[in-house]
Amino acid sequence: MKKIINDPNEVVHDMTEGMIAAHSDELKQISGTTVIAKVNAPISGKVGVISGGGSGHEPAHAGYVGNGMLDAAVAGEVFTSPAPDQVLEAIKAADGGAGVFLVIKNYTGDVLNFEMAAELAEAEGIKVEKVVVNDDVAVDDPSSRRGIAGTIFVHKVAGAKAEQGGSLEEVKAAADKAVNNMRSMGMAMTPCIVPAAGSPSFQLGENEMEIGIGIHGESGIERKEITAADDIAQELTDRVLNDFDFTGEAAVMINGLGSTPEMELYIVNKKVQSILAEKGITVYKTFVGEYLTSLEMTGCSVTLLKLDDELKTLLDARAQTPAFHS
Amino acid sequence: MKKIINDPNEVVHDMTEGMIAAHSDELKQISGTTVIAKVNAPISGKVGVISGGGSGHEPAHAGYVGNGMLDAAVAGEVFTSPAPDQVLEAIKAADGGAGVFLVIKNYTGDVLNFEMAAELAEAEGIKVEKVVVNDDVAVDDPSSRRGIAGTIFVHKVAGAKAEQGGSLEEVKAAADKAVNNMRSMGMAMTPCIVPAAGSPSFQLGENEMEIGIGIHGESGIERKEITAADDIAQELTDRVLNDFDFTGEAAVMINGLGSTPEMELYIVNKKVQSILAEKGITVYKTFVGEYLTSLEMTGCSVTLLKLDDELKTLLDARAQTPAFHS
Amino acid sequence: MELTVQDIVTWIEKANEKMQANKEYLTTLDQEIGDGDHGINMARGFQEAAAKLADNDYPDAEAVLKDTAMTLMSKIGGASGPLFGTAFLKMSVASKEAETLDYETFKHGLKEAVEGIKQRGKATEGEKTLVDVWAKMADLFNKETDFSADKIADEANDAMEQTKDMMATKGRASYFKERSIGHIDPGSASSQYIFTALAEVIGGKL
Amino acid sequence: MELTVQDIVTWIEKANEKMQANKEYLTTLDQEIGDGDHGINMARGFQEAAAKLADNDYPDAEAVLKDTAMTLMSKIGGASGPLFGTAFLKMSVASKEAETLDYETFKHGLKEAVEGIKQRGKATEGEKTLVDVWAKMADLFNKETDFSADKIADEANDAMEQTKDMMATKGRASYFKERSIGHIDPGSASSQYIFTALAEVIGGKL
Ligand SMILES: Nc1ncnc2c1ncn2[C@@H]1O[C@H](COP(=O)(O)OP(=O)(O)O)[C@@H](O)[C@H]1O
Ligand SMILES: Nc1ncnc2c1ncn2[C@@H]1O[C@H](COP(=O)(O)OP(=O)(O)O)[C@@H](O)[C@H]1O
Ligand SMILES: [Mg+2]
Ligand SMILES: [Mg+2]
Ligand SMILES: [Mg+2]
Ligand SMILES: [Mg+2]
Repeated sequence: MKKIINDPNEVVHDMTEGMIAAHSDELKQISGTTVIAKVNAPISGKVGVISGGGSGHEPAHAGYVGNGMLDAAVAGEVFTSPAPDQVLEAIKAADGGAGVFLVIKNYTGDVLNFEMAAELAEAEGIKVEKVVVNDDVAVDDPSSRRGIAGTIFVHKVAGAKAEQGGSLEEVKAAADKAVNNMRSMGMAMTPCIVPAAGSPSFQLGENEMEIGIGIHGESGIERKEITAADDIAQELTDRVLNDFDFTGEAAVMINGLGSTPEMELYIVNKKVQSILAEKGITVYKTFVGEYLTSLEMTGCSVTLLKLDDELKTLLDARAQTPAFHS
Repeated sequence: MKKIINDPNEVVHDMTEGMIAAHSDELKQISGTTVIAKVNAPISGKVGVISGGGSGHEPAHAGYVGNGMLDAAVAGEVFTSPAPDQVLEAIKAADGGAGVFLVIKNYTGDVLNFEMAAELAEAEGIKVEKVVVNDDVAVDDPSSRRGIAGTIFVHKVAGAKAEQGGSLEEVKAAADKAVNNMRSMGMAMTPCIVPAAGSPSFQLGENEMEIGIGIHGESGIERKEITAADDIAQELTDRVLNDFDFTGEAAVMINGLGSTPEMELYIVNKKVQSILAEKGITVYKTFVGEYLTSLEMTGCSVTLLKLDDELKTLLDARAQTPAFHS
Repeated sequence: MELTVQDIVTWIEKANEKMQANKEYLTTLDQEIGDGDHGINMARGFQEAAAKLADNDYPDAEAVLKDTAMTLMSKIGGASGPLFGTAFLKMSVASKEAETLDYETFKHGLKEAVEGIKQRGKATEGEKTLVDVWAKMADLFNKETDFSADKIADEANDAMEQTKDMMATKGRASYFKERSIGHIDPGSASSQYIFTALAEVIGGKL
Repeated sequence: MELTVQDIVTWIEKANEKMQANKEYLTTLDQEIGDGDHGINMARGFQEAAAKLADNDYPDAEAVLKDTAMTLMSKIGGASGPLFGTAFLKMSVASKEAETLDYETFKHGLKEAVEGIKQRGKATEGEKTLVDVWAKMADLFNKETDFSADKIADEANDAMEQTKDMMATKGRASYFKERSIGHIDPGSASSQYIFTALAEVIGGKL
């Protein structure tokens, strides 16, 4: 296991400290928790927006804490949803009296822990609303679809709406709209190693890749021989387009899973853009980079978000976070 | 070779097109070249700032083209300096009449090709100045030291000075100051594969790492058993501190070489910050991320830049590029 | 036959020993049809729970079960954390200030625990989750008239083994669809250790 | 004995064949003490140069050498591109409109090429660079009174082999310090192919 770490059981703790040390002008850690909040959170009268989940997906989610996006992010152990008490701390850190909005990725663990935290918060008199992101079309049943890279678009949309003074209901409406108009599909070529486990969670042959894999290495649709970037881009984009009608304007995200060089992400983007142009879909904005990773997994995902005027405005609105600027 | 590419000989071409497709509102390609310039370059009366080098170091260098940093970047083949004619095109694309400043990394190839281009540009009546970045203390002789991650600080400083209306000489003075006050040191745990070569350029044992390695896998100081992140951070930081007196204020960069998860970079940062605090060095600003990579190499580098008031102002000045915002 | 506060503490201690000893095995199970953290999660959660119980004195079963529940809930994380937490919380509530747990109270608590898990996880029997072990155990206690160590251990093991042939329809393993068949469900395996630990406590008292 | 325009075109064609055939070998040499692109660079540069020459008619040696120089300069890249470009550019300039290259003109051109390489690369003999092959070849031509195919090939090969025992003090290989010893310098190996190709052209004419 070639990792630059100290104690494998302390990676989240060490990372959090290192992150605060790097961004002490923008971020603060809620003491005794794994919650990272905006240095000036909570902001009185503004809806708080929080997200979180297992660690190992950096820069998600603490990298998106900042003006115009998240007020707080809560981190669990690697690939492990944070417990309700931690999520509750994030809710409290973000609560400026106008309620708190939860962006949850659709995994049993995340849903259970965030829901329990929401119940606890409500019991303490905090208004809570949520959206469950399920953009991964690799899973057939929409209710079981995982939340993957598109989650970052939801952070952006919800965060911008809250920043503009939107009410909890308005923030929820905007986030719901983003989730409903968004689809993603990913693939991987190599696995990753959970530090405390010490061995890869799955194996792929020297010439194999897996289409539709999840961000923790959960099973995909098909394991097959590695093909050219254009074919991979075609397959991912087709799956996304076949699931939803994107006619009109869209935002595109080409997300790297950890070890795939930016060069390759741009190569994928070239093909994705040409496919979309052919289909008459107008690309309003493109995001290429590592937005939601899976430790050192090799691979990428393609996300499309269909835009209307409101979503365009929210996407363009100013955001200043360690990992996202606009 | 697990890469998401099409023709291994076309990776730079494909990447460039994909990059322009993603950032057409900010960047343009100078047709028939591998030069990417700011969409509104050249800017009349402003000193143009350019950089470049072999590809495979993304987001360097085209990711730093934008307001407040580079006016143009020129890309060679993977790990291969661009030829003089290409560099000349970048100079021309950046020339707004006030001269062009070249940020060159200290490799024979880069120096030769950029120098020849400078001669050609001067023959065409363009004023040219340059700085050769040599921040890598892994090499003993300062004149042979390689340019590594610190190069991004030089882009920032030179770019900001030019944006503020600095003359060619003033831009050079600021860049020289940054180079003279900056040191870096890196390490790697796994090699990378040049697409057209198809095999890794060196091998490291399952428990081995190399301290002081270059960004193309050129030899380091010592090959040894992998140690804890804290030890690695200590060793890199010590080498940097032993080479230059950083007493005072400094900017820090923890740069990932490609496959090292952001989590691990922050773990390294935690230790680096505590070492600097012990030594009484005040950290003014910290940058953690993938700024100058080496394809999918695993590893990181630590860069320190000693700051005075001018450098602080230049570092803080507004910059808007695909890969750097401030 | 009843469980004292000390019995419950011993139960959690023994469960913890099993989680530590089988941490890698549980993680391997989760690597096969999940994300490879279940052993790590359970080892961390039970370690903390055992330590917490060792550090405190408890007046009654309700209190010791509640601390167990809260610690598991906050230290396991993932999908299983809230579920194991809920299970022990329901047992705690069901034992309302009872100083010791008699058979009827425990049986009732276990039934409540299963209801709680099912409700929280929106899962039922046969979906290849820890529900399959907990529900079987509640059934067993319901049918019997007293604690029987061997039966508990055997039945827990059987229940776990039966998840092998199931296709997962809940949790991370459900993404594997048919390919989830042939693997033991990690949460059922860790649940089995919890009940084997219970059997040992009871066996020691018989 | 002299080289016609066609001879020079054949020279570059033959050099290109060798670069293509030994692309992987040259890259392997560069992986050992460099960054693993030299074979790729040379194969690309000579491919383009040969194609360029095949597509055009040239009035004289100066013109064909100049196009060779400019193509190598712009297509090889890296450290070696400007150096090989400079070498052919100097030969072009030295042959000032000569329709064919006689012995004296070529000898002079080669001397100028070596000077140009050294100046550009700030390197001298013994630094384990392509200078070591080019300088040896200039010496050979200087001592001899006519072209000799076998001697050219042998000497080029010797010069290349001698770089093996040198410690690099210029270019990327210099980072390896003592560890650069024992490896042939990639740029010297590709230079050797250039001179072997020249020897074949000359041999074919004898
Ligand atoms: N909806 C559910 N209802 C009941 N049990 C579940 C459910 N989803 C998952 N589980 C249980 O949780 C176990 C996985 O736990 P763990 O690995 O700790 O969490 P995660 O899946 O979040 O990584 C599964 O083996 C299964 O027994
Ligand atoms: N300063 C120099 N002077 C002469 N030749 C040099 C110099 N530096 C490098 N070389 C030659 O260039 C060769 C490497 O070329 P290449 O691999 O194409 O470029 P790069 O080193 O930029 O990757 C070396 O083997 C050596 O012969
Ligand atoms: Mg998990
Ligand atoms: Mg090179
Ligand atoms: Mg798991
Ligand atoms: Mg090379």
